[in-house]
Amino acid sequence: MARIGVFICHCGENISATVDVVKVAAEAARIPGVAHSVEYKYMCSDPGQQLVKNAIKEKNLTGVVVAACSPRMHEPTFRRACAEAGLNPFLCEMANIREHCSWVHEKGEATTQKALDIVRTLVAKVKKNKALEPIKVPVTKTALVLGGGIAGIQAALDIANSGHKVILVEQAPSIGGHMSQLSETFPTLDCSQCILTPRMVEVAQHPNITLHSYSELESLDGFIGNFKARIRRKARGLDEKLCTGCGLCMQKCPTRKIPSEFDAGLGLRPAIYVPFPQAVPNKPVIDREHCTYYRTGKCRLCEKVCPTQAIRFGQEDEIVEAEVGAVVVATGFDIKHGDFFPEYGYGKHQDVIDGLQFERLASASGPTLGEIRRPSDGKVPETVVFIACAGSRDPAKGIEYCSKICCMYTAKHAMLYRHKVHHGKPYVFYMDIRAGGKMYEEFVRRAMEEDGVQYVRGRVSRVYERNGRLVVKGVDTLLGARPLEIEADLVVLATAGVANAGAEELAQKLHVSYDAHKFYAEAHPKLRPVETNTAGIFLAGACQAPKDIPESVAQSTARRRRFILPASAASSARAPAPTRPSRRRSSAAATGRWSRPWPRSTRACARAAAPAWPSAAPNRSTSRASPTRRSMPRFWPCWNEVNAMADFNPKIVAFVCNWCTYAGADLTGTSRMKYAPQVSIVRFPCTGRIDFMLLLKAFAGGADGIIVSGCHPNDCHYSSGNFHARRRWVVFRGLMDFLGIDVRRVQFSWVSAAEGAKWAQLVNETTDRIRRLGPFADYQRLRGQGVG
Amino acid sequence: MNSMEKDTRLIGREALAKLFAQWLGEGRRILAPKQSNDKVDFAEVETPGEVSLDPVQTGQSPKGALFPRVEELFSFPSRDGRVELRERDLAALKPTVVFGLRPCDAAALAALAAIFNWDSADALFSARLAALTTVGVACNRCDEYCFCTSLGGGPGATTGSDILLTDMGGGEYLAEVISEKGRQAIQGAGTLFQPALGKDKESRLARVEKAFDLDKVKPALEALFDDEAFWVEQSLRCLGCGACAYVCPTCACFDIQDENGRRLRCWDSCGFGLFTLHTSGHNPRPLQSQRWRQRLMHKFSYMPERQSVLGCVGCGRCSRACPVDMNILEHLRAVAEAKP
Amino acid sequence: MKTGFYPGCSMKGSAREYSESLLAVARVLGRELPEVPDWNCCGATAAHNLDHDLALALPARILAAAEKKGMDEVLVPCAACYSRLKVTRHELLEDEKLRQRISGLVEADYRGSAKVVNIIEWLAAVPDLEKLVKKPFQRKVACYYGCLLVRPAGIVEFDRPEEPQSMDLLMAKLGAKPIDWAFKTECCGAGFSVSRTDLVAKLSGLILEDAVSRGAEAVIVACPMCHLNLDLRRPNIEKRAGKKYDIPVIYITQVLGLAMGLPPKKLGLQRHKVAVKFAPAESPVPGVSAKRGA
Amino acid sequence: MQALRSKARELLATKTVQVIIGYASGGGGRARAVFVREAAKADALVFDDSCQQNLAVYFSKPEVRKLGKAALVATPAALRAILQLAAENQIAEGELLALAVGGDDVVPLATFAAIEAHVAARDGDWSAAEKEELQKYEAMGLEERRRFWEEQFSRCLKCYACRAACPLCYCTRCTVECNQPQWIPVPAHDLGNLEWNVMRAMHLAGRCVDCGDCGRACPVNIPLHLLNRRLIREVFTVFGSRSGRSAKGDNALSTFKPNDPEDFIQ
Repeated sequence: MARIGVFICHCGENISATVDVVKVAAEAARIPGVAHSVEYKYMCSDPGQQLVKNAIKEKNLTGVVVAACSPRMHEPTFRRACAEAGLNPFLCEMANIREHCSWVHEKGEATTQKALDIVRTLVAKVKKNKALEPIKVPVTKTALVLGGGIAGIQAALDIANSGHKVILVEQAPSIGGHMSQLSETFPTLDCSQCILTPRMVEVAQHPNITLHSYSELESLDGFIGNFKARIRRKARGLDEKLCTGCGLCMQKCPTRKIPSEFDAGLGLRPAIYVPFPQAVPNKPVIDREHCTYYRTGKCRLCEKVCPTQAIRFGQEDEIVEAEVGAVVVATGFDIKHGDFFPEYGYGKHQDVIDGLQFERLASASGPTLGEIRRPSDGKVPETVVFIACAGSRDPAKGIEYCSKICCMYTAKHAMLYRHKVHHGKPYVFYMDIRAGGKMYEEFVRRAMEEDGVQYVRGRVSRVYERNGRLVVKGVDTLLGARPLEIEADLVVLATAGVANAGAEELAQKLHVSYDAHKFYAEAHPKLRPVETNTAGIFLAGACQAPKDIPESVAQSTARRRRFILPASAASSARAPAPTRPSRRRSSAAATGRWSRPWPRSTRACARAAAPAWPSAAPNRSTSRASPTRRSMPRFWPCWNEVNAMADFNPKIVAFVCNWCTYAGADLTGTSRMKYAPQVSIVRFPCTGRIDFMLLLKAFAGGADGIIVSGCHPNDCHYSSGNFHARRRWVVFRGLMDFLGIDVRRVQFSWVSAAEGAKWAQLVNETTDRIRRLGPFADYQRLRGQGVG
Repeated sequence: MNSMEKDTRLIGREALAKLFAQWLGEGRRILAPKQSNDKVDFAEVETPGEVSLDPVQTGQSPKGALFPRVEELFSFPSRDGRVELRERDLAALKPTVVFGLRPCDAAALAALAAIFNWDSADALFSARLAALTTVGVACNRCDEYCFCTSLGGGPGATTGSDILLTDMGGGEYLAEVISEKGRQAIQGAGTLFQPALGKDKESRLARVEKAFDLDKVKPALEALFDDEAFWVEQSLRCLGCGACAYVCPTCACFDIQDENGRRLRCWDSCGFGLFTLHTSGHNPRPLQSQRWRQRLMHKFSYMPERQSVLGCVGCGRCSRACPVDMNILEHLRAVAEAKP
Repeated sequence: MKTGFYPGCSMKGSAREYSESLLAVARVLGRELPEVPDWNCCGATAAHNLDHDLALALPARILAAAEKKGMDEVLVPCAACYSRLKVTRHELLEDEKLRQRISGLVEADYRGSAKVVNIIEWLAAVPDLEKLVKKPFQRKVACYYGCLLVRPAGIVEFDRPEEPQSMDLLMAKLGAKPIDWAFKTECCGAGFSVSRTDLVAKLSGLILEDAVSRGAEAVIVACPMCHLNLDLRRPNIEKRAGKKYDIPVIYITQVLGLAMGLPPKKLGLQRHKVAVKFAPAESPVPGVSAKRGA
Repeated sequence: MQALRSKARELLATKTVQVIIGYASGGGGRARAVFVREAAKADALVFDDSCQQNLAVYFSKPEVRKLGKAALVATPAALRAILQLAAENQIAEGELLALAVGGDDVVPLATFAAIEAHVAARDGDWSAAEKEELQKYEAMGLEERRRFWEEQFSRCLKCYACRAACPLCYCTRCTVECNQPQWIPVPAHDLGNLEWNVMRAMHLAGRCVDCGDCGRACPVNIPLHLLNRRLIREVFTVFGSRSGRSAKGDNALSTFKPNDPEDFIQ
């Protein structure tokens, strides 16, 4: 006989303000199998956890339901507490009555009833839960670091110095990233390359680090401790072992007028090149798009001059396979380019440049050797206008966030300009100064007070060229909001920091989630800021959000600790999260096809309709019976009573995937958006696991409408579960319609973790639609019909 | 019965309609062969006009009147953790007249009762049986699947019927009132009947030839039990569905299921592979050939031995329903003639 | 596709030539432009400064009338009218309660099926417009969009609000060379057209100065207000600037008409304050005197 | 028929195969499956319009497999079933010989490639009558259709003849037999019958080879093949694939395309 303990949390007033927690606790005590039911102000606090622990021991509990916040928040907390009290942690479940109830519904009886329903559901689930043991997974003690910028370099060195192997993959010909392009760094104004290049060399020489520059991740399969990476080493056009890096080829290359990526387009480079003199590795690549030989079939000058005969024109991309235990994603960021600011003439006037271009102008290794000269005519600019927040914090441009680094680097730019052009007049247009950080505010003050940088609080409406000068039209909001026109020689835009162009594609290869701006999402913004939702994949640096150097470095070092913990053990422990019912397990799962040829595998046809579990599922663990399926029947009886109420309040069941829609619904709660309380959320690992039969079960159990929602295409945590689900839905809808079931009763949707508003809208719209369709009595009547 | 005189009368079609009305008036429901879509099966009727006696046999047997496809044995609703046990209200079972069942189907009632009341009486079954009156109709036609005569029955046999009607042509039925229940069913309806005046049903009955010697079947089966090759050969085309068992008037295998606080008894079939699957995973009858053997053995060996009644009445329904044309008559012939 | 035409007050008065040229061009294009039945004032600019309900009710009545007539879209050549109709449509469709209230006020139900299009959208949707060009308009032109055609971006959802291109593309189709200039969407001062003519002179003067300094031979407009300020207020502009500008200001439809080879008079070119000197020589445009004569 | 018999005699005499799975005359004008193992008994074989059963179903019967390598008298539907079973790794190349029948001719098809070619050459659309049958139900209103199926399913006995007769229902343990928890109700009540029939249709979606044996096998005459037909059309029109045409490749529902239609997804 089950002895379940139910612990209802007030969450201060977060829950108790809208849910009658005392009543929920009292009602929960009457649920069959519940041996103990209490409420408490802060269940996650020490005394709260102690309540749980004491009850487990005193009441001899066989299961625990904590009705509080989302399991994505505190499930680990309470499971740990249960384990400490001697209860198997997997016999503890969270009833999400905060994000999915108290925060999204108005105060009232319906909300309290819903909280009670959620508790009931989880009690039913816990009763069926089995004690599970963590799964031991042998660990490959090698880390894969993607991205060779400062964050990747730091992560690689930290892990390598701890005695583990590292594979560092950088897509550019050299590591170094954006930091290698910088002139000086704030707030100390020390030389960026001086602090970076020694670390680059250290990477190249470290015995534990294998560097693949000019390479990209092709695919990643497997799971924590046991990833298999395929890395594409793009053809450099030369034999790296033979090349000494003498540079003769670069000197002789006849195609020399190619805009240099390293100099942000301000300098030129030949077709065979290293991005910059201190490049690591110091081996050139042939730019096949511009190389005369590849374009015309003639030239091969580099081949002739190469003293070691290292040039290989016919070289092809090479795929390297590697087994790794963990992955650090440090792919960095980009800044907004192109015709994003037509009003500022960016991309039209040569003398309207972005921050990175200014870095190259100010850099001693840059195209002007550190002299500030404007691109159009090489003159030293007398007046320079810096425009902060070019794109950032601008919803009209689609970028609501603050790019964080611009206030500081703009102050630095203005300062550097004054240091180099003493009579120059720098202006900075800004919205606010955000200089939170050690010595940051002081740094900005110095720019204003010591270096005479004119700070103008206001936005620039337009930059246009007149008589060879740039007219900056803006407004000074502090001096009576007067329109202001400044004639400048150079305009520097602190354009918004954005995710890399390939960020989305890479996220899909890695099965990590990302936000609306394609920045990678952390497992928890506060408590697990360096991990992704996919175990064994960590984040570092600005691929997560714009970050400055100290922050990137600090985070990279943190990552090392996260990595070393599992890596130092012979095996890592994985939560035995049930993802597939045991009977579906067969050799078929590994191949996506069923075993051949005789005897027949079990339930092969069921797998055809609920297809083979994706083999690449990173979180796949050994099988356990599906808990959601088991908890279904006990869920329904309470509904029928509610259904009998005079006003028709449709009962809606939402089957959602854990990774996207459940998190999206959490966000709805966190954002305090309201929606109809008639919906009950059932969490699944993936839409690919939502058997069509569950939908019928829900109808039979009293549901009037159903929502099925998961990750958008390409975003599936298991790579293709939603694609498979989508096909089944098409077929299922066809069948439902043919059987005379109104397909409008089932709403399919994609709601990502970032779409809290969409979730609320989806629930409200579906509720309205089902209300119009009325109760699904035709179906509910079938229950019990046909028994003699 | 012995002390009773043979009670034979005549009843016309219109009078039959009045009899139906009387039964309904007495609170009985009437189940009779009724055309629905392309099938004739037992269903509730109110007038003889709805009854279809054209086919040799109904698709399904009338056993559902005593042993429904799914029936509730008792229920155990729970509330606030307390479970209440509710017996089935046997008094609420509606008195039923099964009209138009063939003599073979009527004979099958004895086989069903023998199983349900074998070691202990099944209360629900017995209550249904007590409330049941059977008004049989003798066969004036038969088909190639019929073999009642080989099993001791016949197209005009009265066993199991409370009243047996024989269509004498011209809208007139010869009615033999066989049992006390039959007498009660026509109580107060004496004016609806006319004297039989020595009319004899025999000329109206179908000719069902004897196909094999029943006495040989049981010993032959027992001798063949271990002859695997024989059974494999016999059942090669059998696909192991439950159609034969579900249309059979005597098959009584059932499964027990608990569902939403109700204990349900539902039909099952020994032809299914899972029928004998043990919890351990062992299956004593893993092959279809063994299950086919079981089907014949049970009907022609075990039941005569244990319940002193044959488990088959020769209605031929299983042969008609079989998707792969397994013909039980052929198989019995083969058994009777086999030389092990 | 049934297109209705909402002229508004300007097209019937100060901007007659805009209307004339539009209808002349539409005839060549074979497009019928029936007026929205029983149309009323769009409310610009007074209503939305004073009464929000009135500002929505006036355009709502127009839109409801168009919808009732089965019009799929309403062509609104005047940029101010366009703005009012477009904003009203947006607000009503965003807020069902508001829509019902306003529908009640005007006793006509607008459900949103009649859309609002401006002149550029309408012309851009004409397939193979360049094939109708008989006399390419080979001039350097400054396309002036003004403030209302492309703003507010979230509501009109038409072209880029800061650096619009649609009129430039249209001009290029007609053979013109649109210049790159900085005043495409700068204010002409229309809000002060009556109260502070000095400001109009200053702001419109800056526009002309930039266009002229970049070699434009004509300013192309799609708004009667813009035209009024840049053309009719030319003496004020010249007085304030202390210099003469003879750059003409031409409606987009007039340019199209000229390119199609329509006679200038049919396009109302004679009604301009500033003469269009390069109009076809065979029918000289009288300029000032003609305007007065009209 | 003579060609078939002489081919069968030859195959058995030369020991190319050990058994011919074919049709013989049965009761009531019906044909029945026969398993001919001696050349002398080949005259039992018949082929005419009454031979409708999809004999490929016998490939999943252990007793039949034990007889040795088989030649199968194969209707077009049976050929499709063989290909589908091959695609699902249930039959290996060379394990059987198909004797494609039609008219008086018999065409031995030894390889999957040969079967694929044979099927492709004769593949066609449904007949007008078949289309009409489906359209008749689709033309009904939603409520009328619901009532139609409710009545049909209320007669279902759960005898699983539809499953037994289906060549693609070869699982050793069907979902209905998974009982911890009981997923599909065992009792043949209305809800249990609906869920069973929905499950059967869904599990055959993208796999059904359209032989119609499920409907023919039903002892209470439920037109079960219509459910499969409806989904065959759905799978073909939406995903462009038809089962039973190739011995390789994934079923429509065990694969996907990233750009599959999703206009119904909000």
